[in-house]
Amino acid sequence: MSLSSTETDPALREEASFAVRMGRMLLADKFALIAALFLLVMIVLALIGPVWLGEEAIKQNLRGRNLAPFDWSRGWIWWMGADALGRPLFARIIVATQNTLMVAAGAVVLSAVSGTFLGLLAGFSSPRVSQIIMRLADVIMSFPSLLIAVIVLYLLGSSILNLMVVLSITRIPVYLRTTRAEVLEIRERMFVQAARVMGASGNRILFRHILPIVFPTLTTLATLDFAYVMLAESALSFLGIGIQPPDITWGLMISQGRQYLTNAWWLSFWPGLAIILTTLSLNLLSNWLRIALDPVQRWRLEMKGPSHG
Amino acid sequence: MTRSLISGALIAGVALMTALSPVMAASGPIKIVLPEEADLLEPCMATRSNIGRIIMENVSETLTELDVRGKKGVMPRLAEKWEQTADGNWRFHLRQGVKFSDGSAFDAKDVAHSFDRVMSDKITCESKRYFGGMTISTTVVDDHTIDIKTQPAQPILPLLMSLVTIVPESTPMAFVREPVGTGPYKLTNWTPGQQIVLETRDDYWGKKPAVTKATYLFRADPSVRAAMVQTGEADLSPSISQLDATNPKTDFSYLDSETVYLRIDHNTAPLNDVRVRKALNLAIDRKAFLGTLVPEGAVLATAIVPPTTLGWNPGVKQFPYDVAGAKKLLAEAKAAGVPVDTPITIIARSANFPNVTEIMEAIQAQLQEAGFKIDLKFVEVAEHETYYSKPFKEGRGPQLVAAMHDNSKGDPSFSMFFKYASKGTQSGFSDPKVDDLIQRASAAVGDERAKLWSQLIGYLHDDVVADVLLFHMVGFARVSERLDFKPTIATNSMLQLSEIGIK
Amino acid sequence: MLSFIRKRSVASLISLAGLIVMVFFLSRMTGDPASLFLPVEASAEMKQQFRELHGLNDPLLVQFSRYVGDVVTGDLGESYRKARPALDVVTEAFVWTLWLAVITMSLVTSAAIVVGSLAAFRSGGFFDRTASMLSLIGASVPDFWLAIVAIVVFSVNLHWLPTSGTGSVLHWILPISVLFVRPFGIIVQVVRGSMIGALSSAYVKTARAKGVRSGPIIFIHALRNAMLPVITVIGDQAASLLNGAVIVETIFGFPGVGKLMIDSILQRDFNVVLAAILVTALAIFLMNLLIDLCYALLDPRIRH
Amino acid sequence: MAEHLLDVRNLSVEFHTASGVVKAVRNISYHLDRGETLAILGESGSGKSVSSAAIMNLIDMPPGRITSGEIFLDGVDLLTMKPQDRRAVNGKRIAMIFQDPLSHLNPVYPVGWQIREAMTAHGLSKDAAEAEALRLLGRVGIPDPQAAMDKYPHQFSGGQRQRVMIAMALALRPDLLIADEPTTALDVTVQAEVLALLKELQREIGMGVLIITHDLGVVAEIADRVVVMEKGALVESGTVREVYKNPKHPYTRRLIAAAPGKGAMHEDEAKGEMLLSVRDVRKTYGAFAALKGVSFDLMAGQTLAIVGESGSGKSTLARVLLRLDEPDSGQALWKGRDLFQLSPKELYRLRRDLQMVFQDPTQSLNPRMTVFQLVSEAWVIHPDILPKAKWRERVAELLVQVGLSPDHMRRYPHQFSGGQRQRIAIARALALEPRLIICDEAVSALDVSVQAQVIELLDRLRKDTGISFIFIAHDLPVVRDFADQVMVMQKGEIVEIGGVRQIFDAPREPYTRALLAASLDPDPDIQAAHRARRA
Repeated sequence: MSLSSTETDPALREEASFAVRMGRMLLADKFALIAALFLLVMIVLALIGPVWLGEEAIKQNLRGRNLAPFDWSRGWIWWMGADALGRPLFARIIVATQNTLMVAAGAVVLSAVSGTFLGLLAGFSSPRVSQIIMRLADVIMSFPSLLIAVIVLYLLGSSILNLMVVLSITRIPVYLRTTRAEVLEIRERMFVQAARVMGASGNRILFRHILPIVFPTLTTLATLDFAYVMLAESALSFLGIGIQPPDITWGLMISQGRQYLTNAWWLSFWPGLAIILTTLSLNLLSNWLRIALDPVQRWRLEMKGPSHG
Repeated sequence: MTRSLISGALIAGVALMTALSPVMAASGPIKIVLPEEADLLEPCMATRSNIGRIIMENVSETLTELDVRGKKGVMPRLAEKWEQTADGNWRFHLRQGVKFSDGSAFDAKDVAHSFDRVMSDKITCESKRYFGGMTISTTVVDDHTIDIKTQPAQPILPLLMSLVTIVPESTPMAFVREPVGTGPYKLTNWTPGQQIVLETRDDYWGKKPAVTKATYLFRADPSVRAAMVQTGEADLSPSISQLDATNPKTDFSYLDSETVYLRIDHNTAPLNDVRVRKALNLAIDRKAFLGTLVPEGAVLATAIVPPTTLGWNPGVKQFPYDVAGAKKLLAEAKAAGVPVDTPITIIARSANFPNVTEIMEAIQAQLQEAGFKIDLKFVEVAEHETYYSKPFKEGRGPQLVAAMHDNSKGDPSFSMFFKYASKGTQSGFSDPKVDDLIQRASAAVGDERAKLWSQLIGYLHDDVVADVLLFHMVGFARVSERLDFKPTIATNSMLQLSEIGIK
Repeated sequence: MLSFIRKRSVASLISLAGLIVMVFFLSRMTGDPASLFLPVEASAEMKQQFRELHGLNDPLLVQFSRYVGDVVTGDLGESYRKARPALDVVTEAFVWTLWLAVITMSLVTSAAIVVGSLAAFRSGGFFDRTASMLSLIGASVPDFWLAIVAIVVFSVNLHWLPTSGTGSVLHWILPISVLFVRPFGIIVQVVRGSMIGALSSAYVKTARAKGVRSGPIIFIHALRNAMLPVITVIGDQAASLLNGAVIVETIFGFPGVGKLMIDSILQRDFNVVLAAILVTALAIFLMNLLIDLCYALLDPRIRH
Repeated sequence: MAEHLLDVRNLSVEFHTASGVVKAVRNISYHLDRGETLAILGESGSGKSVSSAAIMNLIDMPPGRITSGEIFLDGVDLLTMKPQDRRAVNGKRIAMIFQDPLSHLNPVYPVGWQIREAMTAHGLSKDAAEAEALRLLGRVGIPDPQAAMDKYPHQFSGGQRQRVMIAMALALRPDLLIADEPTTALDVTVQAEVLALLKELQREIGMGVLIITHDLGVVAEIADRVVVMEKGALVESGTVREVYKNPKHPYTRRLIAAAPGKGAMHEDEAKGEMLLSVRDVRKTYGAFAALKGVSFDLMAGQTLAIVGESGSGKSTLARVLLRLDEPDSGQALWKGRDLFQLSPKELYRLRRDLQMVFQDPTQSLNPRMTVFQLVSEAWVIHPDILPKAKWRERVAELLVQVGLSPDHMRRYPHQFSGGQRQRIAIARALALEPRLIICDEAVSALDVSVQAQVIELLDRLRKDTGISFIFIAHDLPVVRDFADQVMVMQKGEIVEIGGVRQIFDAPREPYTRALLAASLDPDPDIQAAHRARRA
């Protein structure tokens, strides 16, 4: 019929699936690619580490303490040297990966979920409720995280789970504020109005229309936060109110190696390096995400990618 | 490698001392860096190490003082002499012509007031704890004579007097921030968080010390403290990490009167069984720690008090490292129906002493080697206290509390009651014979006293197997080469500037 | 503006009140100051006496009402450990932290803005890539690790700088440089991002059409618009510094409020903890007002 | 041949985008002399703005790249100039004004400062620039220039902002002024004024004007010659008159044919039953009274056009009727029930009968949903309309009905063109089988040709389904071929309401006449007549 329009298909180009496009964009950014691979390795190590090297990591040998790194006579597991109890650092770092990443991941998930939920609530509900939530956020914000740590760990005892709780509490406001701000903006958008005109319920609008739009921002934020939480965790361990031995995290390893820094630098150097590389990768990845998920800046990546048109 | 250096340090150190000490004594200011700041400078709190280190015998003096360098025992300080009267009380004859740093003259009334302050319930003076369980009254005989009556009689009162700092009568019944004392130094500057400065005063009764001015700095990090002496930012750091003690010219190790042990809670199975307690002791390879996680110079402990203490019992031999024996004992206990498989928790305090983490992890490993089920739990100081002292939590599992006890006072009475008497706040058991011995020993004097104490020590170690005694620790001091100073067992709690010479 | 300030003040006052209540009760659930102040050998009587002296035996609500009563009269109570007014203790420490924060942040801000802007101007260029990489690394390094390494390198090995403490100007260099790194890394990235946005905006196009030079385009047209999000981040960073750079302060023996905070928390010196929180929270509130003021100064649309 | 002021030769520009390289313009050539006005006419995506961007050196490279051609200004090739010389040309010899002055003026500096900068950037002293800026503001007709100097862009109305832009552009009396869609965002009356001002100033300065537009009316009003562009190619050029009277290229013909306001007007049909009767609706936002008592009736199957300029309250009226905003007072009887009193539950039921199509389909469609999800959402919300099994087939129907193909279902909005998106939006509205659809500026964001098609579609739907429409627009010609009733609004009040013929042929109110006069006719002759009448 005459109507099936003159403006035909140039605009209607077929588009590769989301995954494929992300893949292309990842290839386009060398740094991000390396970062992603590195993190992948870390995750794998976190999964298999304890099974693989759990034994070696706790086998003590007071004779071979503070063994220097790159001493190939002792076998590959010793290449990073040994700690104050003669345990191979390499094994310990690998085993610690699990706790370190688990704590961080747990904390990020906890804070992201609860923060986002509260944010949606604050952004979409009555001004009063919103006010209450925001005040709550302020309180948490100005609540010294160390105090939270001491309180929670004193009352609930120090365990990996509780540490997650501690770290997540302090991060909730970040997600809360971001989400709320976004919601306030998005709820005025046309397609939300359109949904209202169709008679969509509040929940439907919130979760079907608003949340998906906020999501990219949150993912980027979470990636960045993962790095932050890792640092926070290590800081807590450093002050002696984080994870406690015999559990190990990289942060704890640093603080244990600290006193040897002048005469056995490797004790805290390797875990320090592990933290830096991981956080760096996360930062790189989140930067890449920020661009990749932003339709306005995306071309920067897609241009470099294998052009297909 | 560290090992050889340390011993080197000792030898060289000693040589240095003997060689150089008598030579022409210069004088001048010095800087001392300490691990934690004194949050108070209250004389009656001087028995707390971080305070005592600064003011004890420097600003505030005591009637008597304990000779920690030689074997002289209790020596006169503000009291010239003292005697025990027939009724078991004590009369002290005070030094004359002594002035407080505020100019007022020192006399018996000041002593009386000092005592009232310590005992007062308007302030919580720490020194009070040494007089627990006794009532004390003072009678001023004349300006320079004072009688001190204790109920019950207190044979070691002269020693106790080395813990009571004398303040002028005018001192209020509240914590003071500017301590006034009769000592060779007076406080001239205190900038919280930064520094405390002591300077000599001209009207001191005794001989003028070489150090004219001492500036105290505070750094939490041991390697930083060591570095500061190395870089000349400080002249003396009484406690540095063993690892940094690598320079024989400047670094000295010293027995620091701290004793590390695992307090056993006898009230819960399986720890209520002596075989199990023995097994614990046999399963730990104490020697392996020496020169590795614990400094070379450390001494394996057979008592909770250091060897320099009255009544220390050389006859008591520490348990050998005997895993087989431990296993055997466990088997026996098990056969006798003792639930030896119940997991036992070691509770330790993070940053309690150097390498605490590693040491505890090692001990855990060794005990597990012998067939124990051991959990390890690190807690911060406040929480540790709740495990260490009574009242103990109800329904707790079997626990070993790792702790460090300090007794540099030369007499076991400061330890035994608290750690072993049925009523002792950190005592993990109750044994009538122990109670009896403690009571009699505290009342006795002279050789009798010594005999009873060593009897107790032996009984606790061999028969009761009261706890797992580990080490008498050594500390390390870094002393700038321009100083002439050798740390003593008391250095932790008292650092007499007058004993420091300058080359 | 005034009404705005009033609204804000009320809001923060509410938050502050909530904060105090929570801290007061929660902290008192974490153990007994007496047993920390007195040695383990101290008798039960002595501990009892200590608690009496500091009114720690009364029921919590009584203690709380007493505390509130004192606070409204401007008395924040006494430090158990230091036997002096908690407020004095805190203000003493806070001055140091304040200086540290102010100096660090002003350095960070100025440096980050210049670097970030230039990186954004030639985004993708060599300078951009190096700057971004460095800033990322900066944002990734654990500060305590950096602090220790810095001491070992610059003080112990090179003898360039004093290890720690206060006094001369030299003493400030290490702490400030260590504190500098992370915020710098973060802010540079924000500046860069926001500047890329601003530089691609319509009004910059207009400026180019007018034939304005690159310099003014970056630092006059784009920067002022790009600053808004940046200021927010600067605020957050400054706030975390005001809360006290605990670790750096501890390692460098810097008598700041962060170190004081952690010490008092571990020693259960409740009054000091509360006072410290009050003071810092207040400071942060004031700083946020300042931030909002900056918004208004930068952007007329907010003013009207 | 004689040297032209501006001479663009075989210019080609391409952009690297996600979907590979896009050739934005393919070797186009045109020229322009002093005192002359050349219009570049084209729809979105035609690349009409690219060449001007190239002239101003405003193309970001990357992603852009100039692959061929020269641009001569008085015989000097701009593309081969040294950067600093190039910069000296911008603003001094060539100046530019843009669509949407709000975003093109720096929001954080006073307009006085910004105008001054245009001169100081080229070496004028601060004071001289100050004085000149003041004069210019007066010249372009900004009231109280002295005060205006220190005001910020957001404090002006759209028209005034464009005047400020013009003042800024003409500060250095350039030889060439490029105006990119200078009046698109403006109300018709304002548009007329601004165009008039441009003409005036051109005469005064004697500059050449290159005007870029999608609107035949604007061309007819202001241009001497016109070049038509389609998909990056230059398809036709000539004097405005000859191009309009006998267009050679089919695209040009289609464009001219699509221009609204020449088809047959509806007769006033016999009234059906009353559908909606609005009485004295009032709404104020703070101090601003958006609606000051509006009343009208709407019959079933009838199309009511509401026409008014920005601030007339027409959109507010729509929002109020849909209960997106709550009115302060008044009532709207829908089948006897007052809309404004409905309980949430009743309202939910009402939603089925009462739907809306929004101005900008790009924003009114959730970018994260496929076409299928978008359309079928209606039935997720109102499950009783259609069993899930039938959804797919019904969506296909609807898509065909609005002139899209069923296999578009799986796609996302951003894969469609503006017009197609609006069709999707309409399909979504139809999914609920409503009685009344309110179209808020539903076509004003679309290209002329597309506009025509969408309107045609709506009109057909009305005939087929008997749905009533309330059609909101800011421009009269658009509604001419489509409305039964026309209601002219101004400042929250109804100026005039009547049958479409009466409004267009015999407008009673002066404001209506003004609107009619201001709206531009694509025919240059008619337009010339208009001008004559106005002058």
